[in-house]
Amino acid sequence: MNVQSPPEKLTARDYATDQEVRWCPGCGDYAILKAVQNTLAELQADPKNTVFVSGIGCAARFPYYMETYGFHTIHGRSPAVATGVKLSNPDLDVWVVGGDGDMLSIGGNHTMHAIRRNVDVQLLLFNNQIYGLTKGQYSPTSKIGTKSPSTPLGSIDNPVSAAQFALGVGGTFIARSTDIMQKHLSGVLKRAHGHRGTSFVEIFQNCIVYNDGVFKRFTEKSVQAEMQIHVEHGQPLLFGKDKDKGLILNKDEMRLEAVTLGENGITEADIAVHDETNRSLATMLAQMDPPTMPVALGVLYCEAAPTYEASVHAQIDHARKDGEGDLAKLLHRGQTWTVE
Amino acid sequence: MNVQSPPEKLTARDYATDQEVRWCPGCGDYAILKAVQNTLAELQADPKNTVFVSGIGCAARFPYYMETYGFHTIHGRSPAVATGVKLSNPDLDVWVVGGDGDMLSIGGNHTMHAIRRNVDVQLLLFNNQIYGLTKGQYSPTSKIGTKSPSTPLGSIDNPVSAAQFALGVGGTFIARSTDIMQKHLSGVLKRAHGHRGTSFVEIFQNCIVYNDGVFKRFTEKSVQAEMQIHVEHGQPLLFGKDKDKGLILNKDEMRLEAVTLGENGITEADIAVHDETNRSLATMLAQMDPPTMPVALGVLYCEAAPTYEASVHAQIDHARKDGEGDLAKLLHRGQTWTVE
Amino acid sequence: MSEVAAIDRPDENRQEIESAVVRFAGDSGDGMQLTGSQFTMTAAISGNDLATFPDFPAEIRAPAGTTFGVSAFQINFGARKIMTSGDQLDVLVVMNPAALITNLEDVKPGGIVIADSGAFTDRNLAKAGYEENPLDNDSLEGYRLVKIDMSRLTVEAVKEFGLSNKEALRSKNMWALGLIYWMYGRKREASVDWLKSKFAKNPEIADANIAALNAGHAFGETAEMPAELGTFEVETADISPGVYRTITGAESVSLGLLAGSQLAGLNISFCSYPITPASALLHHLARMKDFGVITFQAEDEIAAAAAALGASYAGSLGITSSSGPGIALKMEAIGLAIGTELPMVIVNSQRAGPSTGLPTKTEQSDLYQAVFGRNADAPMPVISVSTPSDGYDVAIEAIRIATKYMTPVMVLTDGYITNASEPWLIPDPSTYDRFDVTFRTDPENFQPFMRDDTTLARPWVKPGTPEMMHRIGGIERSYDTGHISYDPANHQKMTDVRAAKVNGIANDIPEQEVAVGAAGGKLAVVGWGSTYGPINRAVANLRDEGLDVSQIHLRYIWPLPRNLGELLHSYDQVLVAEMNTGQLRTLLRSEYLVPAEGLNKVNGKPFLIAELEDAIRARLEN
Amino acid sequence: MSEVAAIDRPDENRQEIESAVVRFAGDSGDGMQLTGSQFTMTAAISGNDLATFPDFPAEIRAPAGTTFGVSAFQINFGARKIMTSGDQLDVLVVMNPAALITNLEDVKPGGIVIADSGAFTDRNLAKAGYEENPLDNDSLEGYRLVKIDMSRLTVEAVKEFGLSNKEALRSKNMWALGLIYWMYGRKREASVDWLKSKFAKNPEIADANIAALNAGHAFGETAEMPAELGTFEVETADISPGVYRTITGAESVSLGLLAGSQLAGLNISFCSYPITPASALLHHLARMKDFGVITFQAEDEIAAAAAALGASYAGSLGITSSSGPGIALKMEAIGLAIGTELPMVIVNSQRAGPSTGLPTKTEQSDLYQAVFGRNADAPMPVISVSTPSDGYDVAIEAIRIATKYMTPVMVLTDGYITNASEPWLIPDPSTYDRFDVTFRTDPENFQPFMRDDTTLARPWVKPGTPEMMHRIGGIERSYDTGHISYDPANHQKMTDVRAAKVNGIANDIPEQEVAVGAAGGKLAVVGWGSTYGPINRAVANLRDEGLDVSQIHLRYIWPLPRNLGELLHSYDQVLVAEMNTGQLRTLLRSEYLVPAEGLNKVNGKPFLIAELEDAIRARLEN
Ligand SMILES: Cc1ncc(C[n+]2csc(CCOP(=O)(O)OP(=O)(O)O)c2C)c(N)n1
Ligand SMILES: Cc1ncc(C[n+]2csc(CCOP(=O)(O)OP(=O)(O)O)c2C)c(N)n1
Ligand code: SF4
Ligand code: SF4
Ligand SMILES: [Mg+2]
Ligand SMILES: [Mg+2]
Repeated sequence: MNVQSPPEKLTARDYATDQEVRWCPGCGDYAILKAVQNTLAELQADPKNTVFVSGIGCAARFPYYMETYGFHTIHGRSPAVATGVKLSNPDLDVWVVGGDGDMLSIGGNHTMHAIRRNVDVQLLLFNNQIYGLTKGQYSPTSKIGTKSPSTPLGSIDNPVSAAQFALGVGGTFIARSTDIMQKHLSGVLKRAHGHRGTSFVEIFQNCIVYNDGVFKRFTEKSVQAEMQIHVEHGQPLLFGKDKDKGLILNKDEMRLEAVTLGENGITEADIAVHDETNRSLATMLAQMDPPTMPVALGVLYCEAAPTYEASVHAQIDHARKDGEGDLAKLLHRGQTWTVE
Repeated sequence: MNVQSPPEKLTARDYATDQEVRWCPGCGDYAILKAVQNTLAELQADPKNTVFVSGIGCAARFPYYMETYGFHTIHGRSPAVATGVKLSNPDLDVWVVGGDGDMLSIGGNHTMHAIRRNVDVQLLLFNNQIYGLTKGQYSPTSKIGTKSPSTPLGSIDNPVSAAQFALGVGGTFIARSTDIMQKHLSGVLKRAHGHRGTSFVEIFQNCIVYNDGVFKRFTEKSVQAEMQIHVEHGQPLLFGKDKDKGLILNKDEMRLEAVTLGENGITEADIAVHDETNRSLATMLAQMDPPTMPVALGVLYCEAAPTYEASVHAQIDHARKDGEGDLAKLLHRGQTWTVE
Repeated sequence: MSEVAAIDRPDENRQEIESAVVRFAGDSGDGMQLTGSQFTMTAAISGNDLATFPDFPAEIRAPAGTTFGVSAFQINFGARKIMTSGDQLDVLVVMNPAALITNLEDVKPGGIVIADSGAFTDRNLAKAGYEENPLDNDSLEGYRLVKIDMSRLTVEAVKEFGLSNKEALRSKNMWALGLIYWMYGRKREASVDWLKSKFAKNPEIADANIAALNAGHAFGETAEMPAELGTFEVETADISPGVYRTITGAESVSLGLLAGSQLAGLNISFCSYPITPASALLHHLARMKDFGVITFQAEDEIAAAAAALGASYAGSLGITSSSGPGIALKMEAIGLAIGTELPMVIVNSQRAGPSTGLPTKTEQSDLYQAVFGRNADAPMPVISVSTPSDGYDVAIEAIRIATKYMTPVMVLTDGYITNASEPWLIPDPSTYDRFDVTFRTDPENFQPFMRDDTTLARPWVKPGTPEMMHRIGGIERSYDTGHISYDPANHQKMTDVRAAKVNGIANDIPEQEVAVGAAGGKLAVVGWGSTYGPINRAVANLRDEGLDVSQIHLRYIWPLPRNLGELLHSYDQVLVAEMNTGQLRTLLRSEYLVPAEGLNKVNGKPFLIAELEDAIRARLEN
Repeated sequence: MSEVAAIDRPDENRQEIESAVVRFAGDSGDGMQLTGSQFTMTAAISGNDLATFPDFPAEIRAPAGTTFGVSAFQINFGARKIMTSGDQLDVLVVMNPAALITNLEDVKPGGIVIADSGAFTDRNLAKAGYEENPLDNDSLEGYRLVKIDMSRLTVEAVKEFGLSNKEALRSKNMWALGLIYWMYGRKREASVDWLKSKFAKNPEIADANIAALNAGHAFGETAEMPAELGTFEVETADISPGVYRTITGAESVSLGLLAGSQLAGLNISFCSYPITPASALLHHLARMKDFGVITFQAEDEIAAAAAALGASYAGSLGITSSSGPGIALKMEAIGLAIGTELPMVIVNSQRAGPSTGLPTKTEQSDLYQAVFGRNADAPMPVISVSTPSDGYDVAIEAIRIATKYMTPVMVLTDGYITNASEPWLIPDPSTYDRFDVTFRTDPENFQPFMRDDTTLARPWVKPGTPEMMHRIGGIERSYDTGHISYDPANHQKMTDVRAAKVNGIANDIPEQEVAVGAAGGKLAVVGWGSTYGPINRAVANLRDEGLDVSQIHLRYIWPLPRNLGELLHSYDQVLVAEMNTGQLRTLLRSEYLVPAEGLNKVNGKPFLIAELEDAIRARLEN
């Protein structure tokens, strides 16, 4: 237990517990932990009002390493637990952490409903496209052909796209980053924190033991520039080492296409501009995948909308506007009679 | 039990059981039942190879009324049960029937995973935007403000859009119709039946007791033409009584817009053409809602893709290509030793 | 009046009876529930004790006239303490053939059957499955049949209000009510007032109904009633003075949860997923927003339980509720509550199973699930509701135990109690002992799993409290610190302390009392939950006859009261009467090695007093 | 060789011992599991009986050198029947300080501890939490400590293969193995062959490992071993002739499921969701595609159970599997299987709980959940696995019961058995009695819930069968027709017949035998599941000493064998030894009113023989 009173300005370290971090050496989770701690320090988040809720999985061990309040719950149910936390105390700043199995397999339904209700939490999905903790079975995000102990001949199910799923169920904030991009990730986390409602952040995370290199196609240094597009609201959708590539909307086929500036008479004016309030655009961006298209990272979608717990409490406040209920009166409501 | 041998040509009646139909008088489910029975007759579907699987709810009583095989399971789990049926016997023609509570609330996760795996079943979602069987609580598709026994001051959660959800999780066939449009519905059901993979059909269904008239804004005779657009692959997206309205793609805002032919110089050439293989277009169509836009009915999306059970059995066939496994051999696999 | 023989019967000739059982039965559209509750209210105001039981059709709105669309309401009222809604009917009022065919078997031999002959049309007869009209052949010979064309008489009575025939017929339930009021010499005022306020916006409807009510009453009073039909007098019962209301089990549990949370000084977060018959709790609590009650309709049962637990974690009282199959779905989350030692209340409104079973029928078959139905050694207190009004105190007690011992508590109620009602002496909330929760705020020497010496409860800390940040979870926790611990000895210690904590609650609950009879003797009939009423009456009746039988009725199922073993061993025989195949019996036999036998019934209906009497007699006469 | 005193010990002086317990412990990266299984195989080939137990760290890959990254493998081998992996260690081999600190307490007083002194660096000592080097102070005084710089010796031994230092060190497990081979006079051939085939693609790695193995062996043989270290001879055990393999519980259950499905003439649809320790079944069965086995990794546990049930409905055998918390999530679907009376097998690999508990530790605490853990009266047969190889026959029996009685059957195994292994006399599948399923195809008089007179099972009809279309579901079904029925009497009848069907299985299973000892006497020790080995040995030992104690070990948990009550009552005392807080005890007390007491242990580890002996003695000596 950490009982010293916090210093004036908190540093990333102040958000770390004294518990030994127990991920595999080289696991992408370490970098995410660091980014989260850095982000909280940048935000000067108040540890006592911060709660990390998680399910079960390697990713879900996260709360033990954060010197905040933490609840390591059961597999798949963290969005539901977090909903209860927020309903009960909307002032808490709640982060929900889980893996692709936790949040999209067993917990897919709770993730969906938390998102659709727009409960004001940050949902961080550590997507390593594998079940780490249970020793390497494929997950609902694993690509087809993934060989794993449960799919020795390769998996055959279509993976689900976390971002498309979140968009499809009405998410108000959908963003993406990777474990190894500290600065980008921290920027995304800050945006997520600022958003009122469910901020869904998919973090591509390398599981060095069971799925090493699965995101190489866009995370490796040599391909990063060509295989990632960092979207920013109001900015043209440019990418490439020299920002010489971009996305245009092919109107007839209603698809985004990757083009090179200067080729075929394409100028920057043709390049689509990112509008993070446009769900259709976000959906198209979320669909892109290497090698034909770069992966879209950053805030794909963000829309202001009332949060669930605020509406719940507004109804309660409304019901109480003429004063708090009186139990004795309630007991007497309806027809009564007196026996003398 | 119906034990007569089927006549040469089956009629809709041959698909009806002797069980008394027990929905409320005037319930939209009756019309759907009729449409399904008509469709099966048109398809001359073989009753013995046809299986109706359902969860729990008013809608889910469906199997009892179909003279086919039927399994009325538990609340929310019908897509999972149906997956098991198809894995075990891919030759069966499986229809899954459920309500919005059954398939999108408690069963949301199973619906999602059946769809993403592309299990070859027809999933019929009877969306009445209410929990009928449990006497009228709001459902995940109820519009905000729905007053119900559990939301006496009106519901506050954002509803989920069934079609957008199905698109977001990678559905290969997404279509919509209404209970009262027998012909349209039957056409959609035939397309669904023809599709290999999960055919997700959302049927807007009126619950006359708990949610009467909730779809009036586009089902009422007087507004049908203006508030519905019946999409067809390869056809321009026209609607209106005189087919004088249409949808165009506003490229800069990446949104569909409703326009009137002849106004502002719009001609039929400007009107977008429906391409049911385009997920982005389907997503935009699925987002439209009266009064600003008409509701899109028909096959919004259809894409050919391998079915789950076919891939599973292909792996098994592959594994058996050099002959069926031999248990005695398997028992001796690995290191053995002999005690004399 | 061709259908009834003309006999004048002055009011003074009323036959005095101690109690009566009346059932109104008709189509779902006939308003039988309203009729029944009006009769209930009037009986209550007249000073009778009473118990009621509504019986809804399983279908939402079955086609008119069908047997599966029959809705009924039964009331037992009397000049003595009423313990059940009655074994057999003295009077059955049927509004159509379907109601007759489905309810007749419950009428006592020679009982009165009043039928709306106007509704016995060929079509309705066919729908009910009658080949001929039972009012016209001798099939009802064993009963005192009174056929009245209530349909026609109602239409006539309300003619002046210009309603359509269909609208007019809607008042025929009030006509019937008026007639029964006359039979039992009841005043109409309360119902007239009620009709006026209910139809305040449609005064012509109010007037029509009042006219029908009066017409039915007048028919009895002035017209010629058959000799077979009597007029009765049911004296006032000996009832403690005070202000009363009727209350159903769903109401009492809801109000008790609210009251308990106030006594604990907590807000409620009630998280649930609809299911029959549990939904009623959600509906009631959803209307208590002015008390700050949060209700959350979750996406499914485990989400509801998980959200309730999250709410408790955050410092309010998480409550979740469901019926059998839904409770099964919550168990993993309940296990987490047990492991993390957070308070939580789970209300299980039991219904007939297995699987979906009979959603609208009652049963007591979730005792196993409550006590044993989880993975691993996961002890949890379980308490049960015995009567419709008892839910109030039981809910308060559940909250007391949950918060004092930092544990989930399961409350077992059932479909019968949920819907049944009885008069309730409205308590004064200010007379209840408070048990305010103290959240720990002192960081000095704080450890999240440090225990109170007496209760063995760990401290409850609200997130948001300065300098108390800590982590908890479902993996085994180290004694005191709560950190993840794989230490073998620690797991043993934690398993033992979890058991000791729950077992220790036995020292904080009352010793088991004998409900009727004495400690020791020939036979104890042991029950729990909604069997209280019939067992009580049966045992009392037979003791009156001189048989040596006592009633022991349990509120606390786990842990069991500390004196229960000794008490049970003081009888020669122990008979456990349950609406299941013997679940409490298993517990008692295993805990106390007492050779308890079972009287078990699982047909979706409460015990009849007569069934119990027979079983007791059989045991005492052998 | 400065670290060891030089003493020449000719081979002939080997000390004959009846059995020995050796544990290899090191970092997860040190290859302890491989080392252990090689030693196992060689012991088996040498004709010893044996039992092994691997102990993995909970973390996937903990940082090197930490206590929570320690991986161990224990083997008990002997010239007599071996019943457990051993209470205490004769020899502990530790590859680093963390392995020493976490394993030392299991070494018997005066036992041998062999440590790789080269790994006791300051850094590693600090990581393990040592303040000083325990090899250098007197903290290990009570043991026979042998410190050898295996690291350095290994690097030297493999120098010629040009490996990096890190690569070279990977062979140090083989060096240690070579030394232990020498201690017990074991041949190296089998391991040499195995290394060659395992590293066929990297011959230099194979050669380096072989060189290390030989070097360790040579070190013992030719170099100067300390006086404290002995050389031993463990004679061959008296073992039935035949072809053997080692088998873990996960393997035996998987193979048994396959064998059982073949005996029933069915295909398997194995539907599961990963969870430790149950996942191993999924992994094994996923490799049986050439047998037509379908494996389905569902999105969660209830989906897995529902899919299995769907598969059974469609005419193959649906099987689902999980561990405690995952089983809880399946219960509603299992209830549907009970209600619709479809066959299904549920394998529960129990682990320590409640909630997430200790996923990698064993426990027997799901008996309550298996027998009682569902809503309503929902009886289901439950059978249990007693040893690592027993799973084969138990799985076959589960399929026989499920298909013959049209019922789900739960198989209870546990984390210990799942991972532990023992030698197995490989059976000839063709010698097993077949129990082919007959699907009903005759429409004549067909009703889906018409029952077989003897078994009370309903017919199984494959969709696709002509003229047999019908509907089933979870709402109560009418006796025979299976249509939805709300009839009270029908629900009673169906509840009774469901119970009668399951109870009737007692007539189709063997009477309970006494495993060791005689029917009747002073004390019976009753167990079930993985406690078989230690109870067996403890009881046998004490009978040898002349104590009047017998062992009764149950395979069938529900229904219980028909003679069990009588058998238990034939003893003065009954002691139920379980790795839970007394779950079978509850069942036996309630069923037979036998005053059974409990010997309970929940620290995630199997019983020690000595613990049992002490408990038995305490009861017989009082
Ligand atoms: C109810 C339940 N089912 C299954 C498990 C086993 N389990 C633990 S974590 C996990 C999945 C881990 O994958 P993911 O969520 O992607 O997290 P990662 O380990 O990859 O970070 C599973 C199946 C469990 N603990 N509880
Ligand atoms: C496990 C479980 N939870 C809850 C219920 C209660 N229940 C039955 S149907 C239903 C929802 C009905 O709504 P929907 O699925 O939309 O079907 P509808 O009746 O509207 O056709 C609910 C909550 C149940 N039977 N089982
Ligand atoms: S298994 Fe994978 S995800 Fe889990 S800690 Fe190790 S590297 Fe990270
Ligand atoms: S409640 Fe609604 S959905 Fe259910 S049967 Fe009645 S009208 Fe149809
Ligand atoms: Mg993962
Ligand atoms: Mg609905």
